Amino acid sequence: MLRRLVHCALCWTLSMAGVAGLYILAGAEFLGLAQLIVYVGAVAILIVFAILLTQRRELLSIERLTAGSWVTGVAVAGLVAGCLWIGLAYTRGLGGAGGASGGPALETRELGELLMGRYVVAFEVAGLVLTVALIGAVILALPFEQPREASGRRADRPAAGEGWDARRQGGQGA
Amino acid sequence: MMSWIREWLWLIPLAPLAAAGLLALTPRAGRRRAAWLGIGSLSVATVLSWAAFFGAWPGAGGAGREVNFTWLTFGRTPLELGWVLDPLTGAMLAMVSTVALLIFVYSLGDMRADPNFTRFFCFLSFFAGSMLGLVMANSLLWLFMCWELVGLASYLLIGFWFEKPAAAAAAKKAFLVTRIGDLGLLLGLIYLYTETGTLLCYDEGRGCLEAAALAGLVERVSVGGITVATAISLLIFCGAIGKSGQVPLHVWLPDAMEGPTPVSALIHAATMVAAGVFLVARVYPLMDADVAGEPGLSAALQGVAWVGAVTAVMAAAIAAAQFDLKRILAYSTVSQLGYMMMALGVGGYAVGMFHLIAHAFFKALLFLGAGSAIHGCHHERDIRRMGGLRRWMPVTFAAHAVGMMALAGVPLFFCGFWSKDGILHAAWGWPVSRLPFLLGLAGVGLTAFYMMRQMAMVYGGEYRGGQLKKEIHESPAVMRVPMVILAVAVVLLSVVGTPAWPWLEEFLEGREAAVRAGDLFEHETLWIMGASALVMGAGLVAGWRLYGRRPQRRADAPDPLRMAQPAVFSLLEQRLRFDEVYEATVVRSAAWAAEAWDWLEREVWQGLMQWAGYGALAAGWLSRLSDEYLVNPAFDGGCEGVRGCGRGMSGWHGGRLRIYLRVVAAGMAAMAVWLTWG
Amino acid sequence: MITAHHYLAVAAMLFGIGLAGALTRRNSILVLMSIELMLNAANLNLVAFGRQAGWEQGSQAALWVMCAIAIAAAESGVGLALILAIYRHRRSAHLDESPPLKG
Amino acid sequence: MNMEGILALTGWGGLRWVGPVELFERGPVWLRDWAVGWLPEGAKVWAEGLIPAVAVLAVFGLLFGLATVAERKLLGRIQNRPGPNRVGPYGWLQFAADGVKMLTKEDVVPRSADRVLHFLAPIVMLAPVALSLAVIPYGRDLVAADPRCGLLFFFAVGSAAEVAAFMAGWSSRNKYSLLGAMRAIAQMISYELPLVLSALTVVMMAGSLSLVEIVEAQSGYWWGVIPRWHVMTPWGLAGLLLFMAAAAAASNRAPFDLPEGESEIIGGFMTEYSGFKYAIFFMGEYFGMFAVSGLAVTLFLGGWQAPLAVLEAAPSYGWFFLKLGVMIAWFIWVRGTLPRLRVDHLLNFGWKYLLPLGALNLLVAMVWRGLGGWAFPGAGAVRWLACLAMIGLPAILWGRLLMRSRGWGPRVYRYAS
Repeated sequence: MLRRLVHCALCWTLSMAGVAGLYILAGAEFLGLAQLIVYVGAVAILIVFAILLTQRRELLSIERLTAGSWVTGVAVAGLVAGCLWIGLAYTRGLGGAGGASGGPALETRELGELLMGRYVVAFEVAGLVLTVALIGAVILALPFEQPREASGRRADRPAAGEGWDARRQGGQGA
Repeated sequence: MMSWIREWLWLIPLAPLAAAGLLALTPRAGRRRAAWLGIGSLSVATVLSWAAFFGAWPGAGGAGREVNFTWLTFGRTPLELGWVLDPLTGAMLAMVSTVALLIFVYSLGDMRADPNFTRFFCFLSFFAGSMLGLVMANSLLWLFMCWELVGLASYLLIGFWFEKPAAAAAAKKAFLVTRIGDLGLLLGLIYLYTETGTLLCYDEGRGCLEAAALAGLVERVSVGGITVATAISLLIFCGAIGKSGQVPLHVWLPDAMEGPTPVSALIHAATMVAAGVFLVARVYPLMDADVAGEPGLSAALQGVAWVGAVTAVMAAAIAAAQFDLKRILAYSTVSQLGYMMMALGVGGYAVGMFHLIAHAFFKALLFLGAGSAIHGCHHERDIRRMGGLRRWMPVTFAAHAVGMMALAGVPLFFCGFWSKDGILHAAWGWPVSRLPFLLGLAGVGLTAFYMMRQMAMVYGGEYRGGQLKKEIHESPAVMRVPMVILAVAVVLLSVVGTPAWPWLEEFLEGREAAVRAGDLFEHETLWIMGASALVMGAGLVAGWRLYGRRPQRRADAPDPLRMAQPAVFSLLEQRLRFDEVYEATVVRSAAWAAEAWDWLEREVWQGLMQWAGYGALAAGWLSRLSDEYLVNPAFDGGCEGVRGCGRGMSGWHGGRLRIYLRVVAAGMAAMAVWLTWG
Repeated sequence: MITAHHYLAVAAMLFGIGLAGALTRRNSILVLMSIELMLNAANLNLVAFGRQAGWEQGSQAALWVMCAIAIAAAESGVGLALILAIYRHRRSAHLDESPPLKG
Repeated sequence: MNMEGILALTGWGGLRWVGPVELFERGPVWLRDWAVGWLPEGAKVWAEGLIPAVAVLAVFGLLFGLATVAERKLLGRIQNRPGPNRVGPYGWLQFAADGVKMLTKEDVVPRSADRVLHFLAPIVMLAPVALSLAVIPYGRDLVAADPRCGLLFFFAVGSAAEVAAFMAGWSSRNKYSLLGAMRAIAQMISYELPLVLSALTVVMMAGSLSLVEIVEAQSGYWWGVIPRWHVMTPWGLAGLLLFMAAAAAASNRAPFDLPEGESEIIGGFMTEYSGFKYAIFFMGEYFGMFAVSGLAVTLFLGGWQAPLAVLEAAPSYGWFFLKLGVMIAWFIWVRGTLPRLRVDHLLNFGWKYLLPLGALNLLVAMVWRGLGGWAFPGAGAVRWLACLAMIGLPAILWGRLLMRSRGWGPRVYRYAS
């Protein structure tokens, strides 16, 4: 078991790269490289940044698990994985010729035509979601600013999260 | 080589129209930008127009002169628009853009002091762009749209000085009178569309001006025993009558002189009035369809010829008794338009167009000269208060004189002579009647007479205007240069239309021209040339004897002609009382109808509306009641129920993320188990 | 020879690991990482089936993987921003200490 | 032996007379085929991959050494001093001496460092960069690997460098290292976007992600003289400028070398590295520079294509390395000329200037393609100028606007007054 969160994150990155490798092995080169760019290039960096920004020094290592959560968690996960495994074991007809690693590869052009043609709505929606997520993430991660005298425009806007804080305290008081 | 211009022809009207759009957004102070935009865009259009002109050269273009495209689709019916580049369009484009460009440059000087300079150029560009669009139209619908845009632009420009009541009234009059003709045109187009199912002129054999459609139109018979083709032609000709100021709808044209001089020049030379003649020329195959083979025999064209001939001589007579410098020219325009119509009517299609182009140049020149004189005399327009200007304004005088000689038809060196001679020749050959020829000949004499009168009173003799004598000045170079260019063009243009080398006619008919010097000396040609020169000379001499030999000394001295023929003169001075007659009949009856409707509105409809209102109020009251006692309680109850449900459901939520996660996982597990064993 | 079975088996394991992580860990970043693992397991399945169908027929699978990757990127971005925001208030990124979502 | 040709081995067993042009052009390929031919059947597959890899690493290793010396000499020339001139002829062997020094230095690892990551970081830095060199076509048929998504591969493996920077910075347990790593990552991420955007323009116009095909798309000449390189189009020109600006930042080169700004944070994420590990970082950085320069050459400057038809006699890889040399010289020149930016200026420049312009450039490329149908005389010039205006005017105006609104401007140096 890895004790350090950063190691976890890096190993996670490695496993994402491994998944990308599996994609490429399956002939989906474009997908694999996209996975690499997104997960290794962006999400992994986000995660390590989040780790660096949120973990106090003593928390950089992971807490020990309580027995209860350990048992329930692993049990449920094992159950689900086991069910999947069993289902997989009883499935026939997946090892055919199409499954050979030498099969036809994914044509990037075809994928692009699908994205820009029949599924253009899905593509646009994905773009919209990304944009909204970008803006949302920026707004969420903006540092809370106390009202300053210097900038009048900022002062009349309630700082992000202020209302939430107040409500929380009110809830505790009640 | 030049076939690209056919695809890009739309740029020609677009350039001025775009400039107009930009100018509409330009602030008042942007005078320099306005001038640059207006003149620059029109220069682009001019260059392209000349390219189009050469592109329309016989044998230059490839197959297919027209470019059509679908504009709108109603159900399964496509509405197609398009443009065409044939010799007619090419020549008109070159003429309109060139003349308009010179007038634009001229207006730089003429309108220099006007505070609304920017607006003026905006409208001017709009005007020129609309006309260029009209000329290239292949679809009669497009033509009609541009036609109306031209009408709108003329309204805006005639009423440019709308603070002057006379200008506002003139604009309104021009707009309304031409609308009367346009109604006929619109009806004609609708009729044409119902009969042929297309408004495209040329569409590879399917257009409404092509043989297949025309044959159908000639066969069917309309109201009153005339063929459909004739009926449509006459309706379309109504539009031309209105736009080109033919009798009886000519009354707006002289009044249109209230606009700035460049506008008058533009309206009279290049754009507005030419549109009517152009329309007739454009639908000439339809007009002519009735009697195949020999041109000028169909019922429609006979009508055109008679209207033209009457207009030609009547307007010339009126012009002889006017005192407003620009108004004389206006009636002269009406008269010349009559000549063009007459030419078209008697079958001289190419000659009529030649006269249109020639007239555009020399009438523009005359207007610019008149404007220059007016400009120099501090906006004095009454020729009785002018006189002797040749001393102060030599260039204007020379240019004006060239224009005058071209208009009067001084032989050999001026295009007006050749074009008018061609018209007379065509009229002589008309088998229906010789009367138009005689009327035309009379018109020639009258034209020479009133032009001589004008020249003598404006440039000859002594200045009669009073105090302002010292301040009379020649116009600036920016006004002089366009005049000189036009004067040179007027002389040069005479080369391409002589019977010896009728280049323009052959061009319009799509043939290569050849020099046939012998035609010049045919008996008939020589005879008519001699006759017209003789009549013209008589007119000039009469004018000189009455006005030139003993110039008047004072502004309020009576007119020599009035002394000779007081009754005729006063009738002519009052423009044959057309306006008064219209006032007594059309306007009066319209006012009466308006009053009748007013009474109906007040007494009948209002009461009905009031009762309808009460009914609506009652319905509203009922509706409110049902809302308050029926809908609202039901809705509130529903909301309360939903809220209660929500409150109950929210009890399920602990608000702990980890617990949620576990619930999700448990659900997932359950689902996996069910899918595996279930 | 590697068949779709192998892919699906790997995906099942990946999913199990992710699920276990998501259930047992209290650190929100770790939970997020685990969820990403599960998501990737699903994507892996899609890719396996796409290959099984032959990519000419299965390119729609790739399309959905692309969309899923895009959504995952958006999700992780917002998620981490949320963690950051919560951390600023609570000085903690632990789920148990996160603010109750109950209004 | 006559002047027309020499006897050459063309692949395994093939012997024929070839001209010098063909010899130089095909030589490397023949050499590889000949070497592979000796091997048993099972090993051939591996050798076909390994031999180019070794060749690329050898060539670029040597280039790395020469580039360090060249950089120091050029910088010296710019700063009016001689630069290294002791070891070897004109100091050109300085890199060997440096290498020996680096290798023999003690490898210091801080006591509280995360030893594993500290050890792995330089490797993770160098390996992807070296991998990205594999997809660049160095000459006609001279490419180590030609995947169908070559460009994507380049950027995908390049993204591992960010992880490496983080590993180096975090594992050193040194606040300067960590700050340097954060800066480096922020900068790499910010500038990867304009980099990818400008490359995307080329992808869009060439219609392929394969770098080999992109180079082939640039073959031929307009009117027989102007090469059809993308840089000869307005969007290509703008794209190259954007690409080079972003590339300088993405490879942490001056004036964007904030991650190792020695005046502020000692050596950035490399502070705690010494000896051989440091050398590897150094090498990774140079390889990165070579890789983006090579990519710029491939995307915009026609790759290995000759600038004139008559010059096609020279071997194609010669042209490639000539252009690469020009690019490297450009990097060095910029480093010697421009002062280092401030962090906020750097990020502003990337997000507010390069990124919008990159997006606009994409649009301009579309317009360029849309206007391809113009056929009237002078259409080419009009199209060129129109597209140039579309990208050039916004670039100037937007730059001015930013300068004015932010008070950015040419630096004013105030001396003691």
